[in-house]
Amino acid sequence: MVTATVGTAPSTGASASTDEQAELRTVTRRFLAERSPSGSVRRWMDSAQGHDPALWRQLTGQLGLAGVAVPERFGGAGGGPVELGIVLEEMGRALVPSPFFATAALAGQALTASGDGASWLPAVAAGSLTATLAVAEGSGSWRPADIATVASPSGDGWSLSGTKMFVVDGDSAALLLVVARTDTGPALFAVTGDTGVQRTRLDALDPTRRLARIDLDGVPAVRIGSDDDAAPLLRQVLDLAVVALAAEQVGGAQACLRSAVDHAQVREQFGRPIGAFQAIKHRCADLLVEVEAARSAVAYAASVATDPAERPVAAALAAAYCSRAYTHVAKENIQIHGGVGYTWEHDAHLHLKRAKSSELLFGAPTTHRARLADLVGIGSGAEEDR
Amino acid sequence: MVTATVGTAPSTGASASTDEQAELRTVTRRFLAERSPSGSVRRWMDSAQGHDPALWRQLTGQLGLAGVAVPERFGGAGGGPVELGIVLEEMGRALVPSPFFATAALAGQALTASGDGASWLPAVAAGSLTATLAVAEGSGSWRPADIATVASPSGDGWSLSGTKMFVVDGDSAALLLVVARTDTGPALFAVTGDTGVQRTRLDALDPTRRLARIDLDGVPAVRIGSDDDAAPLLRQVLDLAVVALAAEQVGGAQACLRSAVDHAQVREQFGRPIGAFQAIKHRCADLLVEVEAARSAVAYAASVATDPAERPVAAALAAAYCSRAYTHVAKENIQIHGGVGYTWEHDAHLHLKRAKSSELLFGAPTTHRARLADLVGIGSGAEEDR
Amino acid sequence: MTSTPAREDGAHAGETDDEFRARLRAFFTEHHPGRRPERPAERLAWQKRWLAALFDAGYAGPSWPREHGGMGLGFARQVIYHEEHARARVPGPLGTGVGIAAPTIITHGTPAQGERFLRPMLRGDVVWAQGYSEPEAGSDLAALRTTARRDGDEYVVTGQKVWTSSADIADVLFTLVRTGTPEDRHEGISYLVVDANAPGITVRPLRDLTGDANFCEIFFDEVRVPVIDRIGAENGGWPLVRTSLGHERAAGAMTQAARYRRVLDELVALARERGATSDPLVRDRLTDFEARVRIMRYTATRVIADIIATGEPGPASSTSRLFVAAFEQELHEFAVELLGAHGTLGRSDPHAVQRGRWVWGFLRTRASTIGTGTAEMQRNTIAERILGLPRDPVAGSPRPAGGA
Amino acid sequence: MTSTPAREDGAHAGETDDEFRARLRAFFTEHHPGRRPERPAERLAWQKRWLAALFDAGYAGPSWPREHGGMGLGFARQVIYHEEHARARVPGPLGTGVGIAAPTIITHGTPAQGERFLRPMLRGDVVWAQGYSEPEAGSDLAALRTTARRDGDEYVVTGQKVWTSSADIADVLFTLVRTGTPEDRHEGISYLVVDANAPGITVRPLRDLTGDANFCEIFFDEVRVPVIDRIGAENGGWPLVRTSLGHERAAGAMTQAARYRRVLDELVALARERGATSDPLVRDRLTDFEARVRIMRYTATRVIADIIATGEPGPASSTSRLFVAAFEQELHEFAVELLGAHGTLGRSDPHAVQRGRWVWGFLRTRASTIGTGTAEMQRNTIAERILGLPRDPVAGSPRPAGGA
Repeated sequence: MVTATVGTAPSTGASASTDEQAELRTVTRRFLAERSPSGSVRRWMDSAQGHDPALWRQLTGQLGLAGVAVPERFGGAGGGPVELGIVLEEMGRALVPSPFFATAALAGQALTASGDGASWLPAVAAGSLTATLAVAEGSGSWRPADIATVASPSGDGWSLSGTKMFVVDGDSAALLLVVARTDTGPALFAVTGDTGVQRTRLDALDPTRRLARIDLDGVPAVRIGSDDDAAPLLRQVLDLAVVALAAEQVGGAQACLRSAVDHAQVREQFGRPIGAFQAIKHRCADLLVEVEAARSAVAYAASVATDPAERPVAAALAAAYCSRAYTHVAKENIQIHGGVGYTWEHDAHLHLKRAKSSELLFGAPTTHRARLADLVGIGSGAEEDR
Repeated sequence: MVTATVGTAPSTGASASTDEQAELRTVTRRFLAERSPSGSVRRWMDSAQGHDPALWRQLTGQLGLAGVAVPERFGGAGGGPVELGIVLEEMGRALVPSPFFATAALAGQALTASGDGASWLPAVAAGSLTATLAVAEGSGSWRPADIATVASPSGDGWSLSGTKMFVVDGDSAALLLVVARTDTGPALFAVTGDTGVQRTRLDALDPTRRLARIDLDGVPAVRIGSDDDAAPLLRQVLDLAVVALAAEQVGGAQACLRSAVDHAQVREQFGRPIGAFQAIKHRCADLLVEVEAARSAVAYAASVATDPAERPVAAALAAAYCSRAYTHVAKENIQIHGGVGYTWEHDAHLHLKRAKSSELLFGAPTTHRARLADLVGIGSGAEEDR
Repeated sequence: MTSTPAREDGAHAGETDDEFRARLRAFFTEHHPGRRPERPAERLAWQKRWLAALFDAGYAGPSWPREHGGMGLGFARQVIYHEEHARARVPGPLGTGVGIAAPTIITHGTPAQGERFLRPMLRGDVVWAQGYSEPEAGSDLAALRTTARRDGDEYVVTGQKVWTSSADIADVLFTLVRTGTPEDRHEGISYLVVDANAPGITVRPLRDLTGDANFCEIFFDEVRVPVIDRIGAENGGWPLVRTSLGHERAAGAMTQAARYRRVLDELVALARERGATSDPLVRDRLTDFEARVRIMRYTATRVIADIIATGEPGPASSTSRLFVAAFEQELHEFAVELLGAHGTLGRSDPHAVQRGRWVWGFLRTRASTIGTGTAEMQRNTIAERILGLPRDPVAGSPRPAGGA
Repeated sequence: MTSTPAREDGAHAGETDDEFRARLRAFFTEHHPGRRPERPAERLAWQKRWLAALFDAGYAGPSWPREHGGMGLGFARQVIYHEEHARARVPGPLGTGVGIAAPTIITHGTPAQGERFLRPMLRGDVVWAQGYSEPEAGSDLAALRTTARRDGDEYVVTGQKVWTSSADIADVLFTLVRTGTPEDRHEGISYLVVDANAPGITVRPLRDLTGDANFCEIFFDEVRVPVIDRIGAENGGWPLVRTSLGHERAAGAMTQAARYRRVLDELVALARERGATSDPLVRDRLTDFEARVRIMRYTATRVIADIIATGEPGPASSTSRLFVAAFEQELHEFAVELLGAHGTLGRSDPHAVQRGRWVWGFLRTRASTIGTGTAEMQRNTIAERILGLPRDPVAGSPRPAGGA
């Protein structure tokens, strides 16, 4: 450790991770390794709730993770996208079925970004309120312009009608943040009641993450954020969501590479560990190149996630690159495992399904790439209104 | 050999190569191996003429190859694109600098296709007249619509003015077939004189194939083909040209793979031939997959080259696939050779330059792919007027 | 289509290719067994009825010798047979015996074995399933551990096999077992035919990553197998496994190309339906698949032409498996991407596009580079056998001498 | 940019990072040597003048110890140095001595060797060139054949080296030679410093596939080298070759990322100029390069942050070479395709686009996966050292223990 003998950071934008961050990572990883091993993941993914409520209580209570990125004034730890990314990377590595992503990364970040989350953030930070964000509809698009769900003024508040699809943990989240169109454009709304709300669990490719369809029929709702055009807020929320997801993807990709390497070290064929054969060995090296690049993309995106100028580009880049990387490593992990990797019993397929599903959840990589192109000035402009 | 005991071809479109074709291949390969080894290629590529005139006399005289695809009534062997492809595959394998491609594949096929080649085909078939085809201009485009060279009626014939670029063997070919625009559309013209013709040799990436710029200033010319719209003829000629080139590319790709494998068999590192290491071995296997696919593409394209319905698709496909395959194998050949493959002395770079140059000569692979897309009905239509 | 008189025959001497084709087409049309039943038991009975009818009429086993109930066709006629078979969309053989075990038995079995085993197999009366793979062996097939101890006129077999398809409907298992020591590797392996209902056999469905159970595990616990049911010599089983009948696979390659042609057309239709063909990047990917699916057909054409001309299929018949595997994996993965958010849905969701076939295909095609020899083993084989690169001292491909 | 007081120093105690940066910037600006001369001899003199001025002013060798004339900077200050150096566009060191030989001599040389060799090297008075590669050895560096026979106080060196850059301007060659038997492999190699003008040395330019001669071959014919010019022990040369000074390469990585940023911007400008950015397929490729060139910068940032935080650069500093090599090869190949028919032209043609730089880059970057360790060797190294996969019994990467 030469920390004590070097000077301050040069102007490269490099920011060293703090001791607190390192500690957060260690604690989370250790906790999940112990409390959420593979057997437990499989048991709870098949359960009615879809996750382990006791684990959730520990995560949010003892560890206080639900509030990791919630401002201190709302009872959170006052961290930001970097800290959230650390937790999600570990959750992704362990493939934990949990309301964490929907609650902390989607809803929590949306509430914080809106500047109008005082009513819910304390409960979110405390882990007593699960929440999610509902944007996409039948077409699967996340573009505000494609939203058909309608919000009409009703008494003091609003009334929502429409159908949301692909809502993460939408079957169970207590608080629904819903994007709906008003006369003046799309806006964000909070729904807490059950009246007029019909939740239908979808059969998701990824068994470790619940998706739901939510039909809204004249549902009372509260508008969140100022009355100004909410499009920039929604764009910011989506950027934060994909950066958070990218962190989870990098965790998953690392787990897959680790699994492949572990297997290659012990599995013998022709009298040697298969990892001694260059076909396996070089492929693992190439996967590490990709995983390290993905780590760079997400580390940077998280570190600039509060900078409105840098965030959009870094988020689009991380979303495009990390989702592909995770899927690729997950496929190669199956290939390196051979027959056993093709079985239901081995966890390799759980990662593949998580990877492919995450890749498509907030827009396919091509969508993010097109947005990156537009942002840096080599695009067609077709994605610019996102 | 079970030839004697099997029935006739099933309806798959499969056509077995004939004994004559097998003989043509053997004779050509043997001849070139003896008469045009690497040292000779290098000597003549650096010479003033750019090729070995004695070799040309033997190729065209003794072997009669210039007329391999020329109808018998013009003194040719009466073969077609298949036979031409066999010769070109062998020429490509040996990387022979020769007026053959321009004379037989470009001009010869254009004259034959025009139905109006009686004045020149006997001399082409005899090898006494070298020829080429000039289409592209400053933009490099082969689309008839992009042609600016103008043909104006002049006395009994025509007068051409304009500038042609990237003309294969344009510095030396005795007969120039030039595409120029008339009041009624583009048409094909023959130029044999020197008056008003200025030929400038270009510095070509590929040292084994000469390219030239040709400036035409009121040059007397003869129109070839009927007075009807010449666009279909030009399209056909370009299809025939790319199929011929694809055959040459497959020959080159095979030579590169052979070279890589030969090297991997004898070059030892760490006490073993490098071909025993899977990094090299599996790569060679993958290259063979690609080369075999390219062979299929060109074999089919040559076999249907006289069928106006099948030809365009098969030609576009062969052009797109075979050019990429050749470049890829040429690059990998250098990589497998390591340092020695990076030297000027080794022939690996000659193939890379030939491959890359051939890839771009008649439109980049993306162009051919776009045309394929249009032809099969999944394109934008932008290439359809080609 | 030419009509020169055939110099070899299916069943009718002097018949032309065209006449042969017409006769097949008529038979397939007339006797077509109708729609495939949904329920497994009915489906099995339906397929058995068809196979029996086919056999009884002399239209089964195009490549099999006539003495075993086959048609004894020459190669070109086999191609015609496969074309008409695919065209008619009639069911194929049951189990893996006809394709895999039969060539070995025909080439290496005793006359008595041929007599007992072959006709009932071809007629569909007896269903055969393969037991080669083992969980611990993987690509290193010769590391197998299932042992067969000799006890008088019987072997006593103990061990485990995995990735056996059709084991649930099989009457007979054909297996590789270790009769020598593990150190003997390839030289200590024998080829046994085992009654699937013998005491000591447990068949357990194996759930794969798609969630389906398309394969089984088979456990052998002191299963007694008569020595006369061994094919070939004791410890001489290894060289038998790759026995094939002529160029049967090449003859069926056109069928495969035609199937992928259909799949691609369906994908293009899906893309069009979803408005995705207005995206040039989508069109470019589809064009790439278009080129590859055509090359598949061109390759089949070329291999067939080569066999007809020279008797040899050439290298392309070996490389096409890798070509096809990459194609089908990429095609399905692209299809899922095309679905966008709908690609996150499983098969049973009512919102799933085309009942989830593309997502399922994406999962299933993971096996394309694993099953029946990993892509890595295939590359070894191609590099060593076709290109002549040196064998890895330990991991080189085994070289059993195939029959025919 | 923060301004906490520095706890280590460049030359001035108590100076902040910002003050240090400002001082560097002022020096580089004030003493900038001006335009690079076209003619080789003038260019050499120009560069030597600059290096001497830099050294004399105490601004040479950021990572070198001060006792050898360097600046003795801590890592963060080295990063600042590289940033300002790149920003100022002043010339870098001559030859490969400063980057490659110096760390070995600093770490493993005797005090007398350090005294004799280092300052003149850093000042640019004596140019060093490397002689490791041999035509027969290739990636298997330890198979080298150049022999050094001991004769009293001298070695007698005979053999051939290849791929030596700067050999034409070198005063000194640092080489690996065989002092043991070929069977000793890594254990029979010594590290010698050889006077480039000694009798028996022939330097011959080596023409590479671009047509240029950027490298030389060096022939040694009974060249006598004093034993005191051996670095480290006899037969102990192998472990010395990978010696590095801290994380010097990581400190310079931002510079590399910035260079490729510039190259990509130029490519985008070219595409725009040629109207190609209206093609979505072109835009998609450019976007891919955009993502990768940014990732290069992000990675440099992350590695630097990691070193500052933990003292270790993490795996990304090893993987980035493969990442960069693939990037630069694909970038140039794409650029050539963008040129269309103009991609068929060589550098000297008047119609060549941008004087053929892209075509030349396409050729030159073939070396990116060959030079200084093939991509295959790098994958071996990454797999073994970072991932912990087993060494190939024979082809595993050598494991010399580097200094620092």
